[in-house]
Amino acid sequence: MRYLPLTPSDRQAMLGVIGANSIDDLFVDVPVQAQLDGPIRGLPNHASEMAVERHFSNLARRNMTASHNPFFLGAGAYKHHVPASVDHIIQRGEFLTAYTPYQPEIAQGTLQMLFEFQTQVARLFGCDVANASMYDGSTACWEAIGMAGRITKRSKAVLSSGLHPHYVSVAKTMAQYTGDTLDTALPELSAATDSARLINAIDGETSCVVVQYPDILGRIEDLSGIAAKAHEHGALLIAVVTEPVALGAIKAPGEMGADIVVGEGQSLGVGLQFGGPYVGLFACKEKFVRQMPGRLCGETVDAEGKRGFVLTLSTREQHIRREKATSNICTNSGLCALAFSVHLTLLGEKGLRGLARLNHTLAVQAAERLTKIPDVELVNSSFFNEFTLKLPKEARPVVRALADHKVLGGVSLGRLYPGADALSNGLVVAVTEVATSEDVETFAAALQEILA
Amino acid sequence: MRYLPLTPSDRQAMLGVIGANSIDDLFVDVPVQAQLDGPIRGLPNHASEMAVERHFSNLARRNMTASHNPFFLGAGAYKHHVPASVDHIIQRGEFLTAYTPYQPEIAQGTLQMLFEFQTQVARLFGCDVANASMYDGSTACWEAIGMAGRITKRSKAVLSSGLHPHYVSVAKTMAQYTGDTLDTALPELSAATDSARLINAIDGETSCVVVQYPDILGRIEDLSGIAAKAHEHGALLIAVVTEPVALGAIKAPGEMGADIVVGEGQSLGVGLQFGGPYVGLFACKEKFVRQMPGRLCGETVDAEGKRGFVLTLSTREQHIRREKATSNICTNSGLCALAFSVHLTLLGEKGLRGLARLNHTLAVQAAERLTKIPDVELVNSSFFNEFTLKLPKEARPVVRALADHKVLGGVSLGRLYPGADALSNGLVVAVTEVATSEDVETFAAALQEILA
Amino acid sequence: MNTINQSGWKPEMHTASNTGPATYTGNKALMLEEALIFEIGTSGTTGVDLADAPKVASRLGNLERHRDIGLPGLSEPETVRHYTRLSRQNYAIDLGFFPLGSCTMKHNPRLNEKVARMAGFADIHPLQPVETVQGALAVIHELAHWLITLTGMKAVAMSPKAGAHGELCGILAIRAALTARGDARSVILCPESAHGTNPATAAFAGYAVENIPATSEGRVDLAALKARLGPDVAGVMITNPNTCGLFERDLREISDAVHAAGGYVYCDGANFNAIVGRVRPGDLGVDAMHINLHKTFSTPHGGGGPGSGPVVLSEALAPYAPLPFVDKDGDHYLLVEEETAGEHHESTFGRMVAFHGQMGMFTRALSYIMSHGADGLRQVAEDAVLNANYILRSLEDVLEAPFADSGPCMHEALFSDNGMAEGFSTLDIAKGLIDEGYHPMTVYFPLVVHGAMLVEPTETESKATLDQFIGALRSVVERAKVGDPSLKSAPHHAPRRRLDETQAARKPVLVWHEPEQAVAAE
Amino acid sequence: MNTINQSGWKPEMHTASNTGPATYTGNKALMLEEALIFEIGTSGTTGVDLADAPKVASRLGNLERHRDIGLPGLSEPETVRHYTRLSRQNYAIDLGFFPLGSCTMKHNPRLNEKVARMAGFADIHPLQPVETVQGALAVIHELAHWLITLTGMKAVAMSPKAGAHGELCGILAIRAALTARGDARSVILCPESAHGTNPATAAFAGYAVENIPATSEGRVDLAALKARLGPDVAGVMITNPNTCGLFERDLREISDAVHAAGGYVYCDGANFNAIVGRVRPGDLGVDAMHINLHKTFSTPHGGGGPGSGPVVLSEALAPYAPLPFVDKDGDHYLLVEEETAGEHHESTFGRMVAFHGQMGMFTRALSYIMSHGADGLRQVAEDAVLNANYILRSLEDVLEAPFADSGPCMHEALFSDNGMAEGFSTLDIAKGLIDEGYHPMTVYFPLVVHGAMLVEPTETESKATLDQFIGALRSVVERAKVGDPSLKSAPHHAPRRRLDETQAARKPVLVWHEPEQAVAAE
Ligand SMILES: Cc1ncc(COP(=O)(O)O)c(C=O)c1O
Ligand SMILES: Cc1ncc(COP(=O)(O)O)c(C=O)c1O
Repeated sequence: MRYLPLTPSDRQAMLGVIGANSIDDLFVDVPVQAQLDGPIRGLPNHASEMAVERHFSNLARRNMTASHNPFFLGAGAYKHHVPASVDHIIQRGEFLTAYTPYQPEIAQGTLQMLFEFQTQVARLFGCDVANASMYDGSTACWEAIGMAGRITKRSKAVLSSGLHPHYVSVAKTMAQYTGDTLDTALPELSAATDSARLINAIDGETSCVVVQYPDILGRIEDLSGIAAKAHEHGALLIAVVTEPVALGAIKAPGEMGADIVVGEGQSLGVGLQFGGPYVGLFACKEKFVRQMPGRLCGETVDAEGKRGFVLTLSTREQHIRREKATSNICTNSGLCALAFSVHLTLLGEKGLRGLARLNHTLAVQAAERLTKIPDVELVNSSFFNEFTLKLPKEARPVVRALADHKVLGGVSLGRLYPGADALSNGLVVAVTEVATSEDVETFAAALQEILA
Repeated sequence: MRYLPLTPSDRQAMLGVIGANSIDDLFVDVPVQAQLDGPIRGLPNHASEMAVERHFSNLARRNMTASHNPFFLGAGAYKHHVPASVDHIIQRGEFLTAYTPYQPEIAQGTLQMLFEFQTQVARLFGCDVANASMYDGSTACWEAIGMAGRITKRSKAVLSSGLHPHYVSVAKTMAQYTGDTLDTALPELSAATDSARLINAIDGETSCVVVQYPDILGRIEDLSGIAAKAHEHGALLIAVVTEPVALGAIKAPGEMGADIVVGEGQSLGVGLQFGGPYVGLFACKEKFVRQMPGRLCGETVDAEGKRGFVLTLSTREQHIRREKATSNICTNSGLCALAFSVHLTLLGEKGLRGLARLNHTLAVQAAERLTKIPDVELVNSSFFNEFTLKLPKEARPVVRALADHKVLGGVSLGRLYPGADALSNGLVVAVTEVATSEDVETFAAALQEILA
Repeated sequence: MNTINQSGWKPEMHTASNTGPATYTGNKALMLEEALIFEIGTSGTTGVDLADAPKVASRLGNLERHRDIGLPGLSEPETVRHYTRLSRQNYAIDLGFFPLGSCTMKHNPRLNEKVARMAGFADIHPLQPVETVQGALAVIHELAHWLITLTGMKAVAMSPKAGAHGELCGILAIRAALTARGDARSVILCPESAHGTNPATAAFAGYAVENIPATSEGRVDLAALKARLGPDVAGVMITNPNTCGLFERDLREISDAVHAAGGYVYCDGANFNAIVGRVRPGDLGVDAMHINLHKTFSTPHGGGGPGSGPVVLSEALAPYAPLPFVDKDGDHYLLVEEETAGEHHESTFGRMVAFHGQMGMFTRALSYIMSHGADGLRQVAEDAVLNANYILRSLEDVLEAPFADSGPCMHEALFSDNGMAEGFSTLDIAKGLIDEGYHPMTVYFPLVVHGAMLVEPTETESKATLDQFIGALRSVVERAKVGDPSLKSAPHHAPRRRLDETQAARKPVLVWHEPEQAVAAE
Repeated sequence: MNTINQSGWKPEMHTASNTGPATYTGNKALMLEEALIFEIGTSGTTGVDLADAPKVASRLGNLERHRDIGLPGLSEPETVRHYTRLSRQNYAIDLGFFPLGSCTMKHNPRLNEKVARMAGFADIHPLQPVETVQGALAVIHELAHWLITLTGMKAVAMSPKAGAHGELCGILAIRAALTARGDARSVILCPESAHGTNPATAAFAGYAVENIPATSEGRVDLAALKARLGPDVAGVMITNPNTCGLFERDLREISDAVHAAGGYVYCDGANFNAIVGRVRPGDLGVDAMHINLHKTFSTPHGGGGPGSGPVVLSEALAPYAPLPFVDKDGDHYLLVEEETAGEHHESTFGRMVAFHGQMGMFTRALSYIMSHGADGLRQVAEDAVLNANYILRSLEDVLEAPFADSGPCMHEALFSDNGMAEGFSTLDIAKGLIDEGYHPMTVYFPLVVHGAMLVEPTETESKATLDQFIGALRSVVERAKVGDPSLKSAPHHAPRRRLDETQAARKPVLVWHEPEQAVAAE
């Protein structure tokens, strides 16, 4: 077997040193009834690299890819062009095959990268500090709700109806067990968000308000009013960003008063990958740092006085604090954080702002083109690179029909909110720099044909 | 421009240090008439990474690939499965973006690899020593003829009719200028080679005999008789190996008396790449080492007595010896040599022999299957993984028709020997481990249909 | 023993090495210092070219950004160099032996990286119509089949994102099962030697955590455990093989007792590598177990993730598995999400993540599993255990091995630092190993052993590597025993000397700040 | 100047660095010793799994191999580690500044690596029917169009495999043109400062090589050259910009004179990077020039190749271009090989390689060229020249720059080692730079300058990198001027100290041999 270096004679010699007659001697502590007498039946034996690769390329060919078809899906995961150098860097064995940096003297590469990542995330979100990553946006979101509970010692969270429905589901699942109560609502197919509802719901019991920015329908609104009301009642504002590229064009949530800003980092560096691995972003005000979940990398000096980096404040974490930890998270999303950070370093201020401008422009043009189709209406008054169309019929079958036309034409609200009839004609369309004008034309033509 | 780090203000500051007003001041030595006044007209300006990548993927899609179709081409370039780790290793920046190892203290990685490569090649070919690579098999072949001329101080080379016709062309091209005479012939569509012709042609004027093993039709023959006759007349035997995998199953040319063994290393590690870059292999007897072309890596020690490696015997080379050098070669094929060496290290003795066995077996089975087609005959009595079929009609159009059936079905002798009518029904078929039995079936069915 | 190192020359222990002068740049030949992107980049530089954006009327709802973000950009050459230099300050499996106990740092095959990057997997959106992602769903389904079969369980929840997330999934399933039968229990039992994620998870899910006592041989104290069981105990969390590297002989009996008392058995499967193909946890009465695909099934650890923690479930817990999951109907793969769950799976405890879990890890793990096959995986366990026992028995004369008499170890060998010179401890040994070219073993875990050193070699190491490591560790331990002061200040050859962790925690600097302007020109 | 290095701490020049003890393994933390595959592998180990070969009757003509080849195998984990460790003993552009004059070590974009690996290019056979490789032929044709247009020439031969091979192509074309007109000339003129491949090539093609004198300012002596021209001179080989880093101002006049005398002008285009987009060699009367795609157009140098050396040709030489080449007929690409050449191209001088040249380099180079475009390429030349002049002018106060008064330099700055302390020379400066974290410049070339140091920064280096390098070189030169003995024994921090090249050449050991059996147990 190509991955196993021991030769039969090595094994024999080693058993000799151990003083065992056979490998079975080393498994004596396994009760006899539980010992398997040979390879598990019904499963194939080892396969050559070529055979395995073929199996996968046959399966891969059964999927319709974002790069070979006009593509307009978003709703929490975005396709952007990732420079080839990003993938090159994350494949360096020294990054790819390292563990969590427990021995800082020989992990400065990972540690410095995390320090840079934390700084980038904090600046992008307009916060003081950020951690070294969470699993993804949805788990970052519920960790933020939990953290707000710890800080405020309250248990009522008010969730915007514009929060991604899967994030809401995750929060609801957790709330079943943590005793939090969640105030939630379904969105409406309108340009207005439910910020009035949120502001009304905030009271002295409220631990936090959770608002997505831009929201699930692509709408953008100023969070300052919500922040003010929350702060007035001692509650926290948690902002959720599922498309960080937007922050190259619009204000950072931190600027508008958010206390904790979490997000999904997938859209920079990471790629679509059918939903994972992604990278949860987590930032907050400095004063809350000791309540943060997850790893933190900090600056220090070595015995010669040279600057260096270490994991720090680990008294918050499970391996030190055990049942009193701020989270149970251990392995997080280090390599995706690296990909995010490399992509953002390549972009820089100038590139991110240019990319955001380009996305917005293309989205505006696409919205104009698609609403030329009879009976197709634009729901949004504001948006970044994603907007919601109201179709004259149920959107979910339309999306399937578009796929038959080889167009991946957005996410139907029927998929996101099954059973919510009022939403079922809604289609969320994302337009990034990868969409050419021919792609938009193909999409529009197919949509028009399907709707006719 | 993403690859250019200087900012406009850097440029200004640097011009200041230099004492120039503008960049044009640095080009004052260019005669005014030859100065271009701006970007060359008629050429596009810079393009984003995404745009460039799209351009190439559109072009790539216009090619029919070896991995997605039944594939049976050989004739000097072979498709083998290359383990993914080979490509990973050659993409390490430290190998990929290093120069020739002129500063050995910081190039031990490349140097040790070359030393290992030289040893592997020498052993595979049954020779004492090998160099650090040539451009490809064809240039290695003519460099060997030139070397034989220098050693024997004679100028008549006898070339087997089984030598790859492109290698013959290259040698003929060079012979026009070096004053060598070449005794060549066309092959015949028969199981017998022209070794009798070769043995007859050797005389006291002969510098060398050049024999390909296995030859262009896939035939294998014992070289000892030719070696004996050559040595008797003070001539050298040069063996040419275009499919090194064969040497996992058959005797090494060195074992049979070859003085110089050259070859094409493409089939291990390198891949098809439409013909290049490939890697020329070059090995010989120890006594000829000072007449060898190309770089040589040798063992030595450092100032602390530690083993290390350096480029050596450079007094043979152009940068020292200039017009008296053994060759003009400078840049060679280092990274392909690395790929070759890594692949061979992964295989090892056991793997190479197993791979050779598998290739031979599959070829024997394919030959049996294909000769079941009416009027299709096997030319060879011996072969390794490649054999020649005699079709009932001209093979070249058959190959094109096979491509229309999505089968890449071998190389016609009409393509290799245009105008040689006696050969035009010949089809050279290579069968490696990548050919499945379904592939062979598809090929056989299509061939039968086309011939019907 | 007179081991010479592999490169053919014999190092002379008493010659001081390389004492070259300090350099102008601070670099040392190939070991290069590298500043932060904030120190070398500028906001006007970019390593990305973009098509021009045509002018359109903005629809940004008057929220245009005016303030600078403060993101430095680097050109592509600077970027590649920055990260290449950083990478070279890391140790990694690709470089050498990385025997971090409990972490299963095995070789990461590059085939798996290639497979995961096929456009058909890497470039599909999680919300595409299921008809357009049949191949991806097939991968998830095939991997699920392997995991279920290898563990002898009933079902598997694929969406958890790492081991700890898997633990949470399992505990939530237990809680859902109890809730379903109207049985509100409040306690989870857990051994002191457990990984920190176990108690943290139980607490996160709303349980009180209580300790399970251990026997002197390093295993769960069956009698004490039985005595503690009762109507308040929701379940136990047991690690098997446990974090002392031992197989929990009594697990079947523990399971039976827990079940009899109305509780459930969670097994931490982080150490599954030691038994894969030789033992099926289902045969031991386990109700839920996470599998760290980034350990047993070799998806790369990436300097701290991403991982993937599918949870296999018993018949009793399967109905509570989270959404979404993949099902198969004839030749067609389905994705069971909220809308369809009603019919198929009404008792689900909910959703753990936005999408379908770590697809990029599923492809890698399945590629690894298919490459090994049933026979190869069994060999994996055997070689992993053989390597660990070889280390244990080769070093027990110089290092105290507290459970050396408890039977063979499984995948890892545990030592303590008893017997070192005054003032010398595990930390010094670890730092000494760094100079020798190794990543140290796991240190100070499990907590039950003084100065624990937990050495997990894995099956992808050769005997020659183990022999050299044994020699090196022996030499470092000897220095610790005689109190060699140079060991106290190790590492000497790494990019940094020992780092001041206290200072880091006292006044945390977690992000970069522009340095204060220098007071005047120097 | 008080440059502090970029990492924010100021190195103290007078503290000795890191003097840690030698290690048991010989490793130094991340700098790992690695033995040869022959020392660590075995003939029974393999890192490749193969399908079983069914038994068939052998058809090997009784030539079955019986003797062992002697090839060691390594498992995949050992293989990856072996080469990873080796790689870490190399310097490379990805690590830092690599100002090797005449070699144009610029950034190698990873986009190009990705493009070259697309199956449509990487996985096609050179002898496939042309209908099945239209996209590949399009790449060759597009690249050819760029090269012809950028140089202002008539045609391009794409098949040469590197610069020296391109030189041969050009000289053979000259010889073919002369032969075609029945004019047997015997001499090629070539400056002493030329790269060794120039005279070697001319000799290989059967010419006698004679020297062209240079002026004191480092350029071709026009008058002397003119005086030498005559009916025996087949042509001249001129490098422009030349290897002293200067533009050959008189090239147009030289060309006219050579043409008038019936000869041809070969231009060594290795240094085209300095003028691409600003000057077209065709406008200077050049008849043939090779372009090192692995220099100007950034295909990676790979530790010694592969390269690619297309040769652009003037109207006069185009008819003699070698086979095969790509042509276009409407939308259809043709491959002109031996069989079809008759009609189209009867005067070809023949064939230089088995197939069509370095396809894998063509894709990379075209990707690079398209990325830059006409505007970007012009900027490349300007920035490359700017960087070189910045180095020249920043160091001419400490290093003798023999041609500093000959006008601005082009892509590279040339210094001599005059003025160092007794016994100190270019070699010591080079080795000192290694410790500082740089790859040294080209040394002792061109031959016309004493202890030449040829510094080519290229355009992909930032000003900060140049500033640090200037500071470091200044510091090393100062040590060479005062005769610092620690410089004489540099490098101190590299994987090896200075290597004994004399011993290597005296009794060459070019392959590994099993060591003699040790006489007895120690
Ligand atoms: C025994 C044990 N349990 C649980 C975990 C947690 O797994 P993860 O890091 O994947 O969340 C670990 C990992 O370090 C472990 O070693
Ligand atoms: C000036 C000059 N000419 C020719 C060459 C030879 O080019 P290659 O190495 O590609 O054969 C070189 C390369 O080093 C060079 O610098």
